[in-house]
Amino acid sequence: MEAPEQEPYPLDVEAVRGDFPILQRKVGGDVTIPGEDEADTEPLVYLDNAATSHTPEPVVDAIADYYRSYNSNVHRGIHHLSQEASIAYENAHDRVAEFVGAAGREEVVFTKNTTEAENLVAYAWGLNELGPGDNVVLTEMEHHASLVTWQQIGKRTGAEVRFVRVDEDGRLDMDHARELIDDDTAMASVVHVSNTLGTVNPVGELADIVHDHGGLIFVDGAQSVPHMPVDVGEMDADFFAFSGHKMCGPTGIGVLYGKEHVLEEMEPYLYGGEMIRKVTFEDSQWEDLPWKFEAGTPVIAQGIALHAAIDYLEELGMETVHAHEGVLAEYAYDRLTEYDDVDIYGPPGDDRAGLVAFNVDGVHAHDLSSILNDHAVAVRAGDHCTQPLHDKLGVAASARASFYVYNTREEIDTLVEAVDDARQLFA
Amino acid sequence: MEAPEQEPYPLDVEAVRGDFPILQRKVGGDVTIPGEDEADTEPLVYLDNAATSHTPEPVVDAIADYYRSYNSNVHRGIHHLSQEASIAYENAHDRVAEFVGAAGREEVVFTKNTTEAENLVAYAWGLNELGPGDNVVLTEMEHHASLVTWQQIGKRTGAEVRFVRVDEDGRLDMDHARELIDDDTAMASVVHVSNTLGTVNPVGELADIVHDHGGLIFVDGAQSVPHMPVDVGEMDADFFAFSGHKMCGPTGIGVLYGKEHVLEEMEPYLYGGEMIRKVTFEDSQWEDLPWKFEAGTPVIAQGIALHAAIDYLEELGMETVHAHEGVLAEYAYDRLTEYDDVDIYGPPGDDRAGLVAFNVDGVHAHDLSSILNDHAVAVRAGDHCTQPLHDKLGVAASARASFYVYNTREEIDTLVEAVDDARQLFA
Amino acid sequence: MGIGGGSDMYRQQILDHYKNPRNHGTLDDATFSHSGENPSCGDTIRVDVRLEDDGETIDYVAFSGDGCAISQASASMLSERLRGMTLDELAAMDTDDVTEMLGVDISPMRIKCAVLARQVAQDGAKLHEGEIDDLDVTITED
Amino acid sequence: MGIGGGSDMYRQQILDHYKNPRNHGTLDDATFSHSGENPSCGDTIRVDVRLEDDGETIDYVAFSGDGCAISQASASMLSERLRGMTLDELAAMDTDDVTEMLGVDISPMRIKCAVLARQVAQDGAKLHEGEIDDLDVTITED
Ligand SMILES: Cc1ncc(COP(=O)(O)O)c(C=O)c1O
Ligand SMILES: Cc1ncc(COP(=O)(O)O)c(C=O)c1O
Repeated sequence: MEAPEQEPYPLDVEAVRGDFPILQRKVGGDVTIPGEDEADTEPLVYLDNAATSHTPEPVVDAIADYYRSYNSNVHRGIHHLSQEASIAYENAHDRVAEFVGAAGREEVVFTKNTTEAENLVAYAWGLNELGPGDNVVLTEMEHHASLVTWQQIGKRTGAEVRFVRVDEDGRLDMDHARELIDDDTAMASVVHVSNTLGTVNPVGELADIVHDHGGLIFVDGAQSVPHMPVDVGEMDADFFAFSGHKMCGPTGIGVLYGKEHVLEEMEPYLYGGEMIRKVTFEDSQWEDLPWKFEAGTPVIAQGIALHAAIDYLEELGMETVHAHEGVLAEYAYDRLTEYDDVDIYGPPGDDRAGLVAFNVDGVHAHDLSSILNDHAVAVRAGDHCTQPLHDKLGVAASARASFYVYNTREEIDTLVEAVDDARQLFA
Repeated sequence: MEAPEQEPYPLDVEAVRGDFPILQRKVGGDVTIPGEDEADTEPLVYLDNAATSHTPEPVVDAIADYYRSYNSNVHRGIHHLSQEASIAYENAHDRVAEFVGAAGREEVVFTKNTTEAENLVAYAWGLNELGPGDNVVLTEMEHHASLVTWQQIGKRTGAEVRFVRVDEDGRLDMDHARELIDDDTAMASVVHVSNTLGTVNPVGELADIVHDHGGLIFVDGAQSVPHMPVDVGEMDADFFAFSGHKMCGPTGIGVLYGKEHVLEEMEPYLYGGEMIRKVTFEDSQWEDLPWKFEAGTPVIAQGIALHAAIDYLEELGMETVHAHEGVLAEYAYDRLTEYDDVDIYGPPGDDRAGLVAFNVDGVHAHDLSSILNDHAVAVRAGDHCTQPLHDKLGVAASARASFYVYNTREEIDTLVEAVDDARQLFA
Repeated sequence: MGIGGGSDMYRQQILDHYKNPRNHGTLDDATFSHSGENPSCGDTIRVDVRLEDDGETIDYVAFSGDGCAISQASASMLSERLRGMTLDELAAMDTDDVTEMLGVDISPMRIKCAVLARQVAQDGAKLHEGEIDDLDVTITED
Repeated sequence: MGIGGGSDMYRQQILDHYKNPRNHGTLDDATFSHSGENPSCGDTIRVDVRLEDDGETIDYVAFSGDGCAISQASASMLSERLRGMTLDELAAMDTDDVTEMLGVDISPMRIKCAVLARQVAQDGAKLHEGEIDDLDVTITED
């Protein structure tokens, strides 16, 4: 088919691709134990960015540099390396605070991932504050990270868990939200951008509704922070969470933002070193924020690498990152809708985040993904940790292509050709 | 002073030092923001290994290689990179299992650090199993990671927390242990090697006592696994934990070993993706071990790097590692006991792990540490996360020199000279 | 060393069995029936087995279910393969036998799909012979 | 850019004040007294302040406590420095004033030790003037 005249990309994709050596990989042959020889075939087309993004050289360098020149435990050390590591680790909190519009490092807790951030609040706040008569409001498009967590904390505390309906277009039914959220709503946990539908939810509006009823709101930003400018103050979130590995950073780090006065009043979560001020055999007192919530040796190298990842993204500019993905998402949406037997979930192409989940009639998503992999195209197939939403959509699984700063229209063309190949194979 | 004729080191220290570029650093001038120019003065003498160890090149390379060539999310992915990353991540569990004598990967849970491992058990087992009438037995030399955790879980559940006495020589009073451990002892948490006293505790004997009374035992191996051969089966620990960053590995990973049938019966801890088998709006079912305890995107790069760290240590040989540190510990002990005004805590030089905590009469440990730092000697000063033990010793803080595979007698000489300098300054 | 999988996984035979499943349905006169699922793909398989009068030899097998091509084709092929086999021979089938039957390498992430039907048949036989009890549904594990 | 600290931290003056603390003790006729601690070093400081009749000018300061050389020397120097100052001038003292008084760069990890005495004196004055209440013990924070 003839592509329409194409506007230039919002960013210099070729230059960006140069920062990611993994994009030079060829795959598609036998899977090998990493490091052994392999029978490679085709250049990798990586469209699984919503699961994890790749890592640019400056971030890899920041990690190697840490281990090679100032690796040390932090906080408690008077010696030179420990001071350097402490300053770098604390600065990383400041950098994150600035990036998402938090007041300062006291509002920024480093966790292992988004999932742990959600559990931290569920355990440290939920177990102590929730009880029968309270309710927690989620949405039908929640990721398991919040859905399973609040479901189980609800069971333990007797709090009721409610789900805001997702409508035909994959958007939240805001009338239903206004019905569900009432004066007994102690907490709402809402995904900012759906990792399955690509929907961008009106979290600011939801925050207002929840706050009017005296509740708190936790916004799951795992799919927003990597892809668009985010300001936690503007949306008035009480808690906000995201993961380093989805935003050019390393595995093993997530961020929990919390309003200072809310975190201040919360009990600690993990107990141990670094988070205490004074310990006797009988009792303990807690450190100041954010250290009160970072027990044990923290994710030092990962925090420093996240700082480098944020520097990398801001150098590109978050508006630009967002625009680039918008171009790709719309292109992918348009190309896939050429096929009548392809079902796409979520809102239309010009009103969605940079991911497209879909199914091909008569082809199981896992078969589709295997066949795409034969074409060196990496997509995710499964329920994307939104099983109940998939149940509602009436499918066991879907395939999901998700885009990032280094993806191109040509890669989407390869995707579409491979999808077409699968259609024909199974026809 | 004249050193006695010196036996050769159990390992080739110079070759080992070549694997750690950070040991080439010079420090002692102004502290700099990492990466900026600095006025360096003397070659680093790093004796803070009990806080964190340095990272050899093969481990740094394993991390960089992961990000540059097969970075991907695991478990759920059908595509090529995800398969490679999944295999490498799962193999890392197998490697750890083999290293500490576990039956297999189902007994090996990756956490963030030792502290989280301790909390995992306290939350997932303790909150559900403990109640008034039960007791938890700790020792006076526990690290805050276990002490604060079980103290607080005790307060929440009504279980009593008891402390086995440490005697004059820094050893556990085993008669007292036999008194304290009774049929109401549901859990004992015991440090394998004290990070302050250097004592190696008879954990096998303690396990037998606890098991005779029907309780479980958690062994904190943060200071043993990096330094000596360890077999969790032989000591019959129900749980065992340690941290990657203290054993040539990265920050951001710890290991919880648990006997399969014990883990099997436990409730999950963190909720979210990867740890579920089936989710509906109403309820969830859990994945198999060990994934049931690894919610969210796991510490993939860190697990793979821990694998590389274990390979590195086993190449040296854990018996050899242990012997090398033994030589250094005894030498340091002997040299420091030359000074009447130096107090050393813990058992004698030939019966201790590779660390020496001490105080110089009339010199606060933090001043001592600052002065050692002026000589480019990195030691830890403070309470080493054993505040109650320090209270018992009657000091607010101590200085601690701790050794690893790359340390030498000459570095200990530098330490001793610097200590002497501090003595004279404050005389 | 390659671990297999990839390009060949959808050779003609697999697609043929997926599109035209053999012995698809349920048996009213089954000696035993059993169901299972593979949560990772959402595959479900039910296997109905009718034994010959010796109580050992498999006379006929039907299957039904839903899921990916690998799981459904594997069930279809197995239903043919099992006819005439004894329960002991069924019990002895391992993963290699399944991939050999499929005639293609199965990638590590899809192996659960491939072995589901065999697992269900084996568990069904064990339940029938009383070697295990109270297994409601077979769930494939790694 | 260097952040300071290091080799110079124990210049003669600091050691002298540590070994021979000035104005060490407690005042029976103090106008106000306050205590504080720096948990990171285990330092404790108590400051007793006697004001002149104008209720504004500091007449005499005594301190007592325990801890590292930096915290104790800083308290000793401060006890001299404060004589004749007004409470407003005390309130205006910042970290730079303390390091200037000490005459050495203080490394980042030791700054809490250096500012403890000043913080205790300031909080004591605020409590006395009713600007804050119910502060039991001052704890230094970053
Ligand atoms: C004996 C002991 N237990 C537990 C810990 C805690 O380890 P981490 O800080 O890695 O959680 C340490 C180290 O600080 C330790 O020495
Ligand atoms: C919307 C959303 N929330 C939460 C998560 C969980 O993130 P992590 O696995 O890093 O904890 C993800 C990613 O898997 C996600 O897409």
